Amino acid sequence: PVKTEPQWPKTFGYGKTATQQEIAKLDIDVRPDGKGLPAGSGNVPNGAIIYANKCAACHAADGKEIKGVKLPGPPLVIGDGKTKTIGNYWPYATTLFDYVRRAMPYNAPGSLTNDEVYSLCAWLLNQNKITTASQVMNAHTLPQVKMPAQKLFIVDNRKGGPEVK
Amino acid sequence: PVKTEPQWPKTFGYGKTATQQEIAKLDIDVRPDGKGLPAGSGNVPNGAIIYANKCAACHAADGKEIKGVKLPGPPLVIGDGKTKTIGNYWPYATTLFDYVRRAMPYNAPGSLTNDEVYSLCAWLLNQNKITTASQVMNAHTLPQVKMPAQKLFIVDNRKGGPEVK
Amino acid sequence: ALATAILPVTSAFAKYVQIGVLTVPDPTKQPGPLPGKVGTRSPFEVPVKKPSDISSRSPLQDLYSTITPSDLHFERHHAGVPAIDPNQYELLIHGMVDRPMKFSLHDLKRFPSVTRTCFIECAGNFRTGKEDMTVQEILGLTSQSEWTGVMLSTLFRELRVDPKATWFLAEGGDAAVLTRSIPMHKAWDDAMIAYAQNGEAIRPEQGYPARLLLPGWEGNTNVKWLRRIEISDAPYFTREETSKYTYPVKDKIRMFSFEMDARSIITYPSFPQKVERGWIEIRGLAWSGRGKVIKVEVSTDAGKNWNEARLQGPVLEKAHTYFRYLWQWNGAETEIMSRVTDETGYTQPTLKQLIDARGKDIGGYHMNPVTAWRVKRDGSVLFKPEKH
Amino acid sequence: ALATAILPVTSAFAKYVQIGVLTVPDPTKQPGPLPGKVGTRSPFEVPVKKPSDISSRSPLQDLYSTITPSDLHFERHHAGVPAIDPNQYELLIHGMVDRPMKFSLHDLKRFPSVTRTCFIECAGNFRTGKEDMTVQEILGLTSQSEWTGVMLSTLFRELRVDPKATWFLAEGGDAAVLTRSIPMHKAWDDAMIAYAQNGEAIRPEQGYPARLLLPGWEGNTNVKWLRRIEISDAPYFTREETSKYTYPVKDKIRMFSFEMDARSIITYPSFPQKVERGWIEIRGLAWSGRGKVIKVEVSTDAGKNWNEARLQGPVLEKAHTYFRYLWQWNGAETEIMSRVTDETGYTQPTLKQLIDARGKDIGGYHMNPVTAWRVKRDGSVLFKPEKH
Ligand code: HEC
Ligand code: HEC
Ligand SMILES: [Ca+2]
Ligand SMILES: [Ca+2]
Ligand SMILES: [Ca+2]
Ligand SMILES: [Ca+2]
Ligand SMILES: [Ca+2]
Ligand SMILES: [Ca+2]
Ligand SMILES: [Co+2]
Ligand SMILES: [Co+2]
Repeated sequence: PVKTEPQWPKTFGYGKTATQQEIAKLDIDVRPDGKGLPAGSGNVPNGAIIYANKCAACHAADGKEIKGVKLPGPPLVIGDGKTKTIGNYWPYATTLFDYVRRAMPYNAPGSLTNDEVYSLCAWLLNQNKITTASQVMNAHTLPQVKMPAQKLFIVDNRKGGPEVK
Repeated sequence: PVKTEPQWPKTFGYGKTATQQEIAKLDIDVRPDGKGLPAGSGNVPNGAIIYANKCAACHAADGKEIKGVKLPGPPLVIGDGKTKTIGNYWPYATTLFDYVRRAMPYNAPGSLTNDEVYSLCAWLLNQNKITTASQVMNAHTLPQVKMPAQKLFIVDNRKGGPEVK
Repeated sequence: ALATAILPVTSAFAKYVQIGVLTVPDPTKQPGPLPGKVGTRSPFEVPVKKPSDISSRSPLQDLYSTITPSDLHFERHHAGVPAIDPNQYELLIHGMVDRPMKFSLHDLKRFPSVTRTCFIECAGNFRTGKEDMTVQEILGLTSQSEWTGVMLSTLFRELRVDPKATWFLAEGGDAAVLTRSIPMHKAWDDAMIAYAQNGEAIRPEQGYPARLLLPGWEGNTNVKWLRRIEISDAPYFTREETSKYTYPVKDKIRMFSFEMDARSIITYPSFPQKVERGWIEIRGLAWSGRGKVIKVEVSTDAGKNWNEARLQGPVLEKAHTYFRYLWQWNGAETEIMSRVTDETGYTQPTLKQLIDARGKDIGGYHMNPVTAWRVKRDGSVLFKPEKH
Repeated sequence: ALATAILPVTSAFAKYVQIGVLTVPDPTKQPGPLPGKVGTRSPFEVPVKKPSDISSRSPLQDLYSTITPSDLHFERHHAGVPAIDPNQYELLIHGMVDRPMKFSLHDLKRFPSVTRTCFIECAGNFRTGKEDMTVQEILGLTSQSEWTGVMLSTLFRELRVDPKATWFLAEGGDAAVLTRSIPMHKAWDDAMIAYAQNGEAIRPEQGYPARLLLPGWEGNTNVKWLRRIEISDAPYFTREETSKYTYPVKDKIRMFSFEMDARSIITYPSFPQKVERGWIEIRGLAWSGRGKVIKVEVSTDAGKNWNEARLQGPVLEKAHTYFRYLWQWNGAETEIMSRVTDETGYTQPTLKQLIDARGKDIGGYHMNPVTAWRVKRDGSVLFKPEKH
């Protein structure tokens, strides 16, 4: 008698439950609503020092594009030109914390403390003329920063089908 | 207006005509009816000498299987056992000329003269008790050798479809 | 020196190939290397990707069909290729689920598996500007493989995902720890976690030991070296979906532009190939991130007339589809080009149509214009770069 | 020493991988090698063919789907792999034709081209006798590629073949100058001359720069390194079709046995893999030289009951077809096996059926019996060799 394949079981039972500790070790993402931001804080003066030591070599001393020079990293601070930077293109400040903590400095990603990342955010946002020099950054203040470019962003409005959009 | 692919032309015109000389250089095959056999001839005594010099190292001095020994080449002469050899398995003598000329000796294929190949055929056929020691081999005689195994061969009689055959 | 530079010398091959000699005088007169453990390329065939610091491009003009050899699959990574020990590897799935879980590679391989052939294309896959550009240089950031793995929905079913979940975050285990937010519906539709490519373990450059595969969607969303998935009720607005992979559309910036619109290109004849007067089989690739290719048209008179090409079957969804069109070239200078139509009715646009739709400041993402080749009187073929 | 032995060290990779170290402590904390010209395998994945003096076998138990990576395609050659210069290469076609012709590789590539995916299998693809045999050892002389080339009929049309021709001889350019006689109808049906494999130039071990491809027919007839075709009104009875590739059928010897009968094998679980109690997805390959696979049945109780497996689509003619069947193993010792049915209605036979049909002295060619694996209580899987 020929039968066909059995129904899938409710669960295959492979894999293990992940503990909260195991999750916390990897769960480093930060959302615009602030979900994921850690304790700690940072300020502009500290940010300036950390930036000079750990970032300036690739992103220029003031973070601005240098005409005719190809730096190892992209410009981070709004300059004269139309180059896309944090100041004129980034919709959320939380992205800055998330990205810098996970991926920068390029040569030693994941090496910064949370306070260092908060300070770098404070400095970069201030350099981009979004926040003041005295603004402290922490889990409470960072999500409240209103980014100039946010209003420009729209979700994909292509609808599929024949239209070229 | 949307058209589809044009019809194929009568000829694409790629490639070149091959001359008879170019064909002759490569056309080394031999058919059971003798088509393809070259001029020249060979005999058993010469075959014995050539075999000893150029073949025996791999196929044994008498061409026969040696129990418990793995020779570099397969046995060529019918022995005591049921091992498939020229004497009990090959349907056409012309195959011997064709194969030895194109592929043997293994280490220097294509190095034998036509006379040498005819002599090797004479010796191998005689060793396999198919021809006499005085039988000369040439384009006329070789296709006439009647091989004992020929009657055993049938063309594929599977017909496709459900039958296991 | 020549031989050592270009020969893929295996130990078996090395015995027979003398330094500086690529062939033997007459291969019918000398036995060659015996069967080996791993095959080789002919020393006369040296297809290579074209690398920059951040990507390397498939040599599409040198390929003959729709499978990209795994070692020629395009690369785009943000912090190099991580060296991952498959025995240490774990995929964590957590967030809005009944039971957060981690899966070893062995676990992933035990689940019901699926195989599908589809393309991956980088959303930034367009370069132009010079006449002497190859297909590889213009749009070599797309390749195709036969992928095997487990449907993401199979895993999500195992964890019991909260029905209110609308997005998930996919995170890579490379030094960029790259993240993208993906709408949940893709997980229920056709998302896979792939651990095999073209029959064998996925290659390190393509995400070993496991990657996300989102057929038809921006290459960047197909997160490689996948280490974590977090199920959520909102997108994360990561750097790769805000600062990058977004593009100006008139006075706005479009983001979460997942599907790759339909596209095609003639790969033969193309620069730097040369053609001869007479019958030429024009060949190329067409694909769509929205489904099947249903038609490819070829023009051999600079777009005045269009002719339907043959499609190589089986035509698969979201897959590179090979097309061919027979053309009799009379030796006069002309322009040849292709355009594809997919099953949604979308026809590959001209650059002008794209600019009309999106504005002048069009950026470099999701650029899929019809691209033309100039066939010169001497049989040389040059790219026709268009201003934008 | 370990690393130098097993690492596919490219110059880019070498920079980052220290000798003796296969991974970095945490790949998220250290950038990896940049995009390269040619991809690599993970140092943890070392699939290899199993070579003897005359053949090497594909590691089918390590593969995940139907494409065999080109460097793992099985090899069978009679005098090694010839080193052929593609610029010197010519294919001569002569005999019963209006106009004998020779074609360069460039000429072959100009003709209308076709791509098809099919298996090749050596007619002598069966070994048995021990419990600790892998799929590779039992029947690793089959592999599958996506082949591209020109239909043989396209070339024959060009030369205008005499309608009275009934056979042609195909001859290789290797040191065996291997020849086989092929009935003309195969040329008009689906014979190809393939110059590309899995998207790139065909590999030397598979016939570079061009081979004959006779889908579904004995591997040996797919003459590699093809240098000459002679069109004739009779077969040649070459050594490869008389002394070899013939086999006893009762009191006769069967020759010109071209089609490969349908066959299947479970590749997972198989020796030396181990399984765990619970749900197991049984996986394997099925194929037929006579057309499409229409059904694969799996038995998990030593042949008492048979269950229909899922077939991975698209199911192609004369192609390896992947099948999967979900099984809940209760931990008791049992035997698992598969059998395929093709579109002609042929079902893969047992060894007993083959012996009944052909007699006891059955030889080693065209042996396609159902093969069983014993699953032991400890989860180990052993081949079940049957006497013949
Ligand atoms: C060794 C070079 C290097 C150093 C040091 C470095 N960066 Fe970067 N940075 C880069 C590169 C390269 C990129 C682009 C990466 C990519 O596109 O994937 C980048 C990207 C960025 C971006 C994203 C820019 C954008 O527009 O998307 C930010 C923000 C950034 N870096 C901040 C920092 C900070 C803060 C530091 C110091 C803690 C730092 N970088 C140190 C090389 C560097
Ligand atoms: C260096 C070893 C070597 C030498 C020398 C050699 N052979 Fe062989 N011979 C072989 C091998 C190996 C084969 C099997 C080749 C194959 O199966 O493809 C073979 C096969 C044959 C066969 C086919 C046997 C069969 O049953 O199909 C014949 C006939 C033959 N050799 C004749 C000769 C003759 C005549 C010479 C001398 C002129 C010769 N050989 C010299 C190694 C050798
Ligand atoms: Ca989180
Ligand atoms: Ca960049
Ligand atoms: Ca002839
Ligand atoms: Ca043999
Ligand atoms: Ca669909
Ligand atoms: Ca058919
Ligand atoms: Co990309
Ligand atoms: Co074979």
